[in-house]
Amino acid sequence: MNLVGNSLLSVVTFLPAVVAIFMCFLNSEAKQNARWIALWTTLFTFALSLLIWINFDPNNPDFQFVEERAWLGPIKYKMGVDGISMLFVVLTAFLMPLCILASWESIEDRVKEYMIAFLVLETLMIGVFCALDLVLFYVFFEAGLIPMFIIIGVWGGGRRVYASFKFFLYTLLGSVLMLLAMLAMYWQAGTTDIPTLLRTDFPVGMQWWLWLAFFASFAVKMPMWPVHTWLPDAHVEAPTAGSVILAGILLKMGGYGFLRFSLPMFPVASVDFAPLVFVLSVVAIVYTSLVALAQEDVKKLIAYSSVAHMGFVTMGIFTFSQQGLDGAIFQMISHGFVSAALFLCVGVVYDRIHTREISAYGGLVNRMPIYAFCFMIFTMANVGLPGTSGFVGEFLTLLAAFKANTWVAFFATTGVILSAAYALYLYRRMIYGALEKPKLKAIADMTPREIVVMAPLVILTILFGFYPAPILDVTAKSVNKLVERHDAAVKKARADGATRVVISPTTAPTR
Amino acid sequence: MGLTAVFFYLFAAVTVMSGLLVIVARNPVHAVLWLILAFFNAAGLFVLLGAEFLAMILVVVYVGAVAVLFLFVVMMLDVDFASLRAGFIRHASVGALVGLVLLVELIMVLTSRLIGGASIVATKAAQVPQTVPNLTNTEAIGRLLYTQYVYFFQAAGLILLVAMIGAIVLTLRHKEGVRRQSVSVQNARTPAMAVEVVKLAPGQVIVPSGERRA
Amino acid sequence: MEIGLGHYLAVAACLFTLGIFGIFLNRKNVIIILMSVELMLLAVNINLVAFSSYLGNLTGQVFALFVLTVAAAEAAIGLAIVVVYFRNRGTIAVEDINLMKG
Amino acid sequence: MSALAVYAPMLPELILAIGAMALLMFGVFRPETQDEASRIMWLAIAVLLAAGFAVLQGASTVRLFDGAFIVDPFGRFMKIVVLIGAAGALVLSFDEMAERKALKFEYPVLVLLAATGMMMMVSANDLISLYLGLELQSLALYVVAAFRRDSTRSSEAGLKYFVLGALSSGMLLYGASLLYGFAGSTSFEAIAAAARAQGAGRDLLLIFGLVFLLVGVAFKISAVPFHMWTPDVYEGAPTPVTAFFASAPKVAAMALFIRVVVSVFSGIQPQWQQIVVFLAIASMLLGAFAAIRQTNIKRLMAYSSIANMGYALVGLAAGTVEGVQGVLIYMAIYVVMTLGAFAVILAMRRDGAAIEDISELAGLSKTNLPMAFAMAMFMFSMAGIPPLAGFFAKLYVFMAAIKAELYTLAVIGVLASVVGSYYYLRIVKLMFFDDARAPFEPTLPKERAVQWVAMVLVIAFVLPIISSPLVEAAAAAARTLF
Amino acid sequence: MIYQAIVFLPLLGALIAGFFGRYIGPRPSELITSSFLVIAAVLSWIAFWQVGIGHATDKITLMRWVSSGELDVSWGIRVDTLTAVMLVVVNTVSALVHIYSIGYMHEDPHRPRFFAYLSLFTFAMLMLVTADNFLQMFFGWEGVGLASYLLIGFWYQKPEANAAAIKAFVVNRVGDFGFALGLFGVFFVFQTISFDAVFAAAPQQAGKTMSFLGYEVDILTTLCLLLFVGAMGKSAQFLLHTWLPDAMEGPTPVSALIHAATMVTAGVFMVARLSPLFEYAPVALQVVTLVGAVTAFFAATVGLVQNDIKRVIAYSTCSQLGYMFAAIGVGAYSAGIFHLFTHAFFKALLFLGAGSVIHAMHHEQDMRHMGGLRSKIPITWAMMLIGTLALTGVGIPFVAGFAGFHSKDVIVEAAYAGHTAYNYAFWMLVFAAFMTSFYSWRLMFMTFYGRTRADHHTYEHAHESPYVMLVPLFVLAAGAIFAGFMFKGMFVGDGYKEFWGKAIFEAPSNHIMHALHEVPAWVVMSPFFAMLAGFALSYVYYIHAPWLPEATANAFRPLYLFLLNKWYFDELYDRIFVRPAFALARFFWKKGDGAVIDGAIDGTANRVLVTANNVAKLQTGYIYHYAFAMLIGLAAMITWFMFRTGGVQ
Repeated sequence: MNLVGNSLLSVVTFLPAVVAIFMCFLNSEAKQNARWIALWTTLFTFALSLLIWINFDPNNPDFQFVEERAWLGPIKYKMGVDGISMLFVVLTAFLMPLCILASWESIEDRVKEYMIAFLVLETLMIGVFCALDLVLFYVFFEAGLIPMFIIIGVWGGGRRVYASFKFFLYTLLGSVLMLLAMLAMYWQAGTTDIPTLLRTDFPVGMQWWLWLAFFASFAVKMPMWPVHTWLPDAHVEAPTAGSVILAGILLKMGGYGFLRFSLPMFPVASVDFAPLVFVLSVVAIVYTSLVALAQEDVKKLIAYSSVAHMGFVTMGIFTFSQQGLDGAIFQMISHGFVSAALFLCVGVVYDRIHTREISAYGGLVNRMPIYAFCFMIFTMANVGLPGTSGFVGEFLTLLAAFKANTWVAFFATTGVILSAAYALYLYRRMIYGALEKPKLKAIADMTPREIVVMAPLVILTILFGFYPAPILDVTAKSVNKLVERHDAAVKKARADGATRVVISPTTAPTR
Repeated sequence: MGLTAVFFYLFAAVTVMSGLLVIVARNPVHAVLWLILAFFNAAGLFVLLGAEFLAMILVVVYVGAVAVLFLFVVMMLDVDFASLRAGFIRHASVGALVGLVLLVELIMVLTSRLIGGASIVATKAAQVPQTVPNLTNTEAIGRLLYTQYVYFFQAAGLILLVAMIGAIVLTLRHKEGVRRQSVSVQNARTPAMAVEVVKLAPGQVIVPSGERRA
Repeated sequence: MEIGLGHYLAVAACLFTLGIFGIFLNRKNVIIILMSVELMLLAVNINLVAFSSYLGNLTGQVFALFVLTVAAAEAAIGLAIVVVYFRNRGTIAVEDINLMKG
Repeated sequence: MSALAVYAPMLPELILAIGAMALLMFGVFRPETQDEASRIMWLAIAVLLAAGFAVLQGASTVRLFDGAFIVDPFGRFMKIVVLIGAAGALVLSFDEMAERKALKFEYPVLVLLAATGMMMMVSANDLISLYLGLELQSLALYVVAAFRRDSTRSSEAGLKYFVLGALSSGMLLYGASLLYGFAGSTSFEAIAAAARAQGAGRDLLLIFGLVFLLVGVAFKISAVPFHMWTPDVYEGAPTPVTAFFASAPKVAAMALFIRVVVSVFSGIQPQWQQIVVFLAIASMLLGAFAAIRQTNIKRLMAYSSIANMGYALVGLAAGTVEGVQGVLIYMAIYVVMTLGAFAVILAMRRDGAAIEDISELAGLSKTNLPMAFAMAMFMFSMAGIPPLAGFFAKLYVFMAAIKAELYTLAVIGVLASVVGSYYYLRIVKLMFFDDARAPFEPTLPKERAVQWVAMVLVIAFVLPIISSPLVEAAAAAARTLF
Repeated sequence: MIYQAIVFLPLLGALIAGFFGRYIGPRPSELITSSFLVIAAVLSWIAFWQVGIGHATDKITLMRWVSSGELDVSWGIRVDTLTAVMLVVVNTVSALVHIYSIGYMHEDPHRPRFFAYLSLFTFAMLMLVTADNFLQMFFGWEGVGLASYLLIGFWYQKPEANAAAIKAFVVNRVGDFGFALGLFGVFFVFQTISFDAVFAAAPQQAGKTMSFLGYEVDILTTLCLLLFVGAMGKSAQFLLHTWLPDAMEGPTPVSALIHAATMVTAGVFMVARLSPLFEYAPVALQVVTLVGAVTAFFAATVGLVQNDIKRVIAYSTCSQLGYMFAAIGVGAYSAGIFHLFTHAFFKALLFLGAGSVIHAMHHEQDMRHMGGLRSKIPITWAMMLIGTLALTGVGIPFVAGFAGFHSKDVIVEAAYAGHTAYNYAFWMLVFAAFMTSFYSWRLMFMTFYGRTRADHHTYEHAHESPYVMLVPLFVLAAGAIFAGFMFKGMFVGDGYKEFWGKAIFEAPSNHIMHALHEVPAWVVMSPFFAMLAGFALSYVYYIHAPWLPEATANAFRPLYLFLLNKWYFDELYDRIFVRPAFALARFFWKKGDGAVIDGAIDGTANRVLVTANNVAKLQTGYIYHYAFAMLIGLAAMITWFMFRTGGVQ
C-alpha cells in the first residue's frame, strides 16, 4: 500500500493518460511499439486496480481510498470508491487490455493515435467511477465523449460520421441539463462534495427538477427507451474495441449515476418518478427485445439486446430494495463482460469476413468450433441462463420488481422469453446450419490471441454465474446503507407533510 | 411668444426640414448642401442656448471642413447620379413604422418628462462645473478643457492622430512610374555629375551608356 | 409659450430619427449614410448643449466639443474608406456592397 | 516628480500611446522595407508587453482626472487580457503579412493605438472617457479592417464596419446625452448615485439612456441583434486582423459593458438584467444556428464569437460577483481559444495563398496531426466539453446564472451550446474523419508557437496550477465592482 | 460423499468429454462418461436403498450462491425419497442411454460432444432433483432446457433440428416465465426460497390474499398456478406441448433420455416436491387435474394418426405425462410419481427400441415405409413388444401385470376417487387408455408386421443392432416388466407413507390414497377393457383389414386432418404468436425506432439545419438591413420598457 501512498485511485486513474501523453512523442511508424506500450499499460493498470479490490474492506459501507486535494476553490479534487463504484473501476481496467488485444491486428491505420485515444478513455472512465465531487464527476463523465467520438469517427464503419455525431450530440444534450442541476445543487448545499451531498436533504420540489435533469443525462447514457437509438448506430459503426467499451463501460455510467445521485440524493423524487422509470424499463425490455428479433445486423442486434438488459438495471434500481440494487449492479458488471464478449465475438468474424450482415454467415461451427463454443457461452449468458453471470442480475432485479409492482415483473419477465428467442435465433443463423457461403469456406478458427482475449471472459461468465459472492459481497454493505438511508429520507419527507399521490402500488401481502 | 421662441421655431424647423432633405435628396451634392444648411441652423440653436463657442466650432469645423470634405469626395467619386436613388422606397413603410414608433416614444418620454419641470436638473447640478457668469462661454470652456478635461483633450488628440494615419494609410498611393521632383537632389547636382567628357579617337563611335546615370 | 428643454430635445429626437432613417432607407449612395450619421451626431450635440444649458454646467458643451472633434475624425476615416472601396469596386452604391453575406 | 507620480497609474496607457507615436516616427523616417516593418512589429509587441508589465504594478483602486479615469483590479485584469489578445494577434500577424509582402509599419502602430483606446475603455469612469476610448479603438479598427486596401473584401469589411460602427456610436452617444441630462453629470459615480435614487427604475429617461448606451456597447461585443457586422467584417478583414478583432476589442468592450451595468446602473439592476438576458439568449441562439451552414472558417469564427459573447453575457446577467467573475474567466479563456484557433486558420496556406474554406481542413489529421489536434482541442473547448478550458468558462457563467435563479436563461444556454457543438464537431470531423487533401504549407514558427501555447493552456487549464491563479484573480477583480 | 459423487460425476464426465474430447478421442470420451454414469447409477440405487428403505434423508450445503439482503441461497443437495426415486430414474436411464449411444452414434464424428451434452444434461437434471431451494431447482430447470436445446440441435446442419431446438428452448422459457414469476412470488410472500422454510410457513398463508396484476388473489393458488405453468412447459402439457414432438429431431437416445424418461417429468417432480404448497391450493390442484386429463386425452388423439415412429411415442409421452398430472391433481402424488417411475423404463425402452429400428432402417423414421421387420430384427421386436405391453398396461386385473398396468390403473382409480365434475378426468383417462392401446399397437403392427413397405435395399440391409445397444434394452425391458409389480407396494401401497416420509405432504383432508383402494370394481377393470378394445381395433385396422385406415381417414377427413395436424396448434401459434411477434418486431424497428424516434431526431436535426439556413439568410450583406436590425432591436427594447414602465408613470 505504501508503494503508492494514499493516491492509489489517482494512480490507477491517471496512469493511462500519462502514458498516453508520452506516447504522443512516439514515432508513428512504430505501430508494434504503440500496441505493446498500450497493452502493458492497461495490464499494469488492471493489476493496480486489483490492488484496490484486495485492499477494499467490504464491511465498510463508506467511501474508501479517499483522497482530497484543492482544485477550483470550493470544487475539490476528491476521489474515493465504495461498494457501488469499486467494481466498475476494476471492470474498466479489466476490459481495457482485452480491447487493446482485440484491436491488435484489426487496427492498422493510425495505431498510435488509436492507442492514445483508448488510454485517455480509460482514464476518463475510471475517473467517472472514482470521482467524489460533482464537477469532477461531470468532467470525467463528459470528457469521455471526445475520445469516443474520435474512435467511432476515425476507425468506424461506413456511417461513422452519422453515428459519431448522434452519439456525441445525444449524450451531450442529456448531460448539459445535468450540469445545470449540479450547479443548482451546489448553491443549495454549498458544496459539490458528493459524500456531503449524500447527506443533504433537498427540498422536495427541487428534487423533482434535479431528478429530471439527472435523468435526462443518465437515461440517454443508459440508454433507456425512447432515447436509445444512438446506441445501435454507435455500436454498429464503432470498431470492435469501441463497441466493447461502449457496451461494457459507458452504458454503465448511466446506471452508476442513478445509484450515486438520483437515488440517494433525491429520494422522494425517485420514489415519485419510479413508475415512469418502470414503464420505460419495461418498454425497453419488451420493445427492444422485439426489435432485436428483427435485426439483420449482428452488432445492432446485440446493441438492442444491451438496451433491453439495461432495462433490467433501471428497473432494479428503482425498486429501492437490496435485491434490486444488488441485482442492478451485478447485471451491469455481468453485462459489462458479456456484451463486451459478444462484441468481441462479432469482431472475430468481422475481421475475417468484413461484414456484419447476419445473413452473410451461417454454419460457422463447422470450421470454428472454439468460436462457436465461446459464442454459445455468451449467448446463454445474454439469455440469462442460470449458471452464467447473466442470470444473477436479471433474477435479482426481477425478484425485487415483483415486490415493487407485479405488472412490472410480469412484463419484464417476458423479456426472458424474448431474449431467448432473439439470441438463439441469432446463434442459429450465424453458427448453426451448413457451411454454404463460399466466403466462409476457408474461415479459420480463433487465433491464440483471440483465445487469450476470450478465455478470461468465458471463465468469469461462468464463475460469477455459480459463485457471484465476490461481487455481491462487495456491494452488499454500501447498497444496504443506500437503501436504508433512502427509506429513512423518504419517510422523513413524507412525515414532513410532503404528501403526494404516489402511483407506486403497495403489494404488501396480508399477513 | 418671444423673439427667442420665434427664432427657435425658425431654426428648429429649418434644421429638421433640411435634415429630412439630406436623406431624401436625389442628388448627393444637394444632400451635402442641405446638410450644410442644417448645420447652420443648428448653430443658431446653439446660440439660442448660449453656447456661442460651439456654434462657432460647428460652423467652422463642420461647414468649413467636414461638409466640404463630403462635397469633395462626392464630386471626386464621379458617380452616375442619374442611375442612383432609383429604388429609394422599397421597405420604407416598415422602416418608417419602426422609426416612427421610436420617434414617438422618444418625444413622449423626453417632452412629457422634462418640459413641465426640470426637477432632476435642478437637484443634480450642484457637484458639476458651473458656468461662471463673468466669463465668456469660450473662455469658460477653454479653462475647463485644459484643466479638468485635459485627459479627454489628449485622448481626442490621439483620435485625430489615428484619423490622420488612417486616412493616409488608406488613400495615399505611391504610383509606380511617376517621376517626382526632388529639389535637394536637383540642387546638389554638380557639373561633374551631369557632364561626361569623352575623348574620342578618330572613327570611334560613342556608345550611350545609360547605366551610368544614377 | 416658453421654449423649454423639451423643445430642444424634441428637435434632437427628430434629427436623430432622421439620421437613423437615412441609414437604412438609403440604398444608393454610401456617402448619404455618412451624412445621416452626421445628422445623428448633430442631434446628440443639440441634446448635450440643451442639457448643458438647462443644467447650468458646461460638461455637456465640452462633451459636445469632443463629439464634434471625433465626428470630424470619423468623417475623415469614413471618407477614406469610401474612397478605397470606390477604387476597388468603382461604385459606392449601397446595394452593391454585399460581397459578403450569409 | 511627485506631480508626475500622480499619473503613474496610467503608465500603461502612456507607454502604449507614446510607444505608438515613437514607432510612428520610427517608421516614417526609416526606409519602407519589410525588415524595418518587421522590426517595428517586434517593437510593438515589446511595447505591449511593457504595458502589460506596467499594468501588473499596483494593486489598489486609483481615480485620476476628477474620477474620469479609474484603475482598479477589475480593470487590471481586463487590461492584461486585452494586452495578451493584442500581443497574440500581433505575433500571428507578422509572419502572415510578411509572407505576402504586405507588412506595413502603420499596422502595429494602429494596433497600439487601438490598444490604447481599449485600455481607456477599460479604465473609463466617465461617459466622455468611455466615448473617447471607444472611438479611439473603433477608428483604428475601421482602418485595419480595410487595411488590405487593394482587396475588395477588405475594403467592404471596413466600410460596413465603419458605417454600422458610426451608427452604433451615434446611438451610444444619444444614450450618453440622455444620461447626462438625467444625472447632470457625465461621471459614472454621479450617474450611479442618481440611478440609485428612489423610483429611478421607473424613470424612462434613465432607462432610455441605458438602452441607447447598451446598444452602443452591445454592438462592440457583437451581441445579437447588433451583431450583423461581425460575420462580414471577420470574413473580409485580413485574417490576422480578424484574429485581433475577435480577441482584444471584445474583451475591452465587455469590460466596458460590465463596468457600466454593474457599477453605474446597479440601482436599476432588474432593468438592465432584462436587456442582458435578451442579448444573451439572442446571441447564443443565433450564434449556434447561423454558424451551422457556414463554409468560410472566418465567418464561422464570427458566429462562434457571437455565441461566445452570449455565454459571457449569461454570467453578466446574474449581476453578481460570481457572475462577473464568470465573465472575466470566460473572456480570458475565450481569448486564448480564439487566438489558438486563428493561429490554425492562419496556417491554412497553400501555394502561398490563404485558404478560408472549411472543407479545406479535410483530413488535416493525416497531413498535419499536431495542428489538427490543436484545432480539435480548440473546437472541443469552444463547444464546452470538459476537461478543456472552454468547459470551465461555461461552468462559471452558468454557475452564476443558476445562483441568480436565471433557470430559463441557463437552460436555453446549454441547449444552444449543444446545437453549437455541432459545428465545432463538424470541423473535427473534417480534420479527422475525412480523406486528406493536399497538405498545407509548413506552419510558420510563430503560428506554431501560438498554437502550442494556446493548446497547452486549453488542455492544462484543468490543473489547478493554471486555473487557480486566473480564477482567484478574476474573483478579486470582480469583487472590486461591488 | 455418495451424493456429491452422484451429482458431480456426470458433470466431470461432461467437462472431460467436452473440453478434452478433441484430444483424447471419441472412444475414451464415451467410456469415461458412460462409466461415470454407471457408477452414478449404482450409487443412486444405493441411495435409493438408504433413503427409501432406511429413511436416511440428508441435506448437504455445498457452497454459497446468491445472497442479497434477506435472500440467501446456497448450492445444496437435498436427499429424500422423492429425490432418491428421481436419482434412480435419471441415472439409470441415463447410464443406459449412454451405453446405448455408444452403438447408436458410432458413425457420428462429434461423439465427444454428444456424450458431453448427455452428461451435462444428466448433471442439470440431478441438480434439479436434488435442489433444496427454488433457485437451484430453477437452475436445473433451465439447465436441462439448455442441454435439451443442445441435444435437439445436435445435428446442427439440419435446419429442422435447429428450428426444433429453438422452439424447445423458447417454449420452455414460456413455462419458465411462469416458474420465475412463481419464484418471485414465493420470495415476496415468504421472504425466503428455501424449501423447508417455505413449506413450514405455507399453512399460515393458506387462504390469504395478495395483490397480483391489480387483482386480489389467493396467495398460494396464484403461486402454485404460476409454478405449474413452469411445469406445463417442461412437461409439455396441453398448450405448451408443441415443442415435444418437434424435439424428436434430435438423436433418438436423446429422445429416450430427455423427452421420455427424465426432463419432461421434471414438471411432475416439481409439483410433487411442492406438495406442501399445492395441498393448500385446491384450485390450483383442480387446474392441474384438468390440464393433465386434457393433455392425456389430446395427445392420445394426435398419436392416433401420426406416421413418424418417434412422434407417436412422443405424443404418447405427452399423454402419459398428462396421466401423472391428473393423478397429482387429485392429490395422489405418489401415484403420479409411481407412474413417472415405471414410465421411465418402458418409455425409454420404446424410444431406444424405436432407435434400434431406425438404426436398422438407416435413419428411416416413417412407419409407412416400414412393416414386416419382425423377422429382420427380432430382438428389437421383442423389446418393443414388452414396451408396448407395459405402456398399454397389460396385466390381469387385481393380480399383476406389466409396469404400466400397475401405475396407470392406480391413476385411473385415483381420478375416479378424486370426484372431478362428472368424473371427466376418469373418463378422459380411460378413453385415453383406449387410444393409447390403439396407437401403440398400430405402431407395432405397422412396423413389424405385414408386408414391408420399405424399399428393397433398405429392407434387405436391415439388421439387428449391436449388443451395446441391445443390452440397455434388456435392462429397461426388465424394468418395464417388473418395476410396477415390485415397487407398487412401496410407492402406492399401504406403506406408502412410511416410504415417502416427509418428501410428499398430504393435507389432513387428503384421503385420496385410501379412497382409490375403495373404488368400484368396474372402475378398476375399465382401463383393462379400454386397453383390450384398443388392441382389438388396432388389430382390425392394421392386420385384419389394412384398407380400413385409409377408408376411415377419407370418411372423416376433416377430423383426420385435424388430428394429423396436431389440432393445428403449430399453425395457431404461428399465427398468434410467432408471426405477430416478428411483425411487431419489424414494426417497432422500422416504424417505432426508425420512423418515430429517429424520425423525430433526424427531423429535429433537419429543423435545425433549416433554421440555420434561414438564420443565415437574415445576413443579407446589405448595410441597410443590418442597420434595420439594429434599429428594430433598439425600438423593441425601448417599446418594451415603455410598456413595462409606462403604466406606472
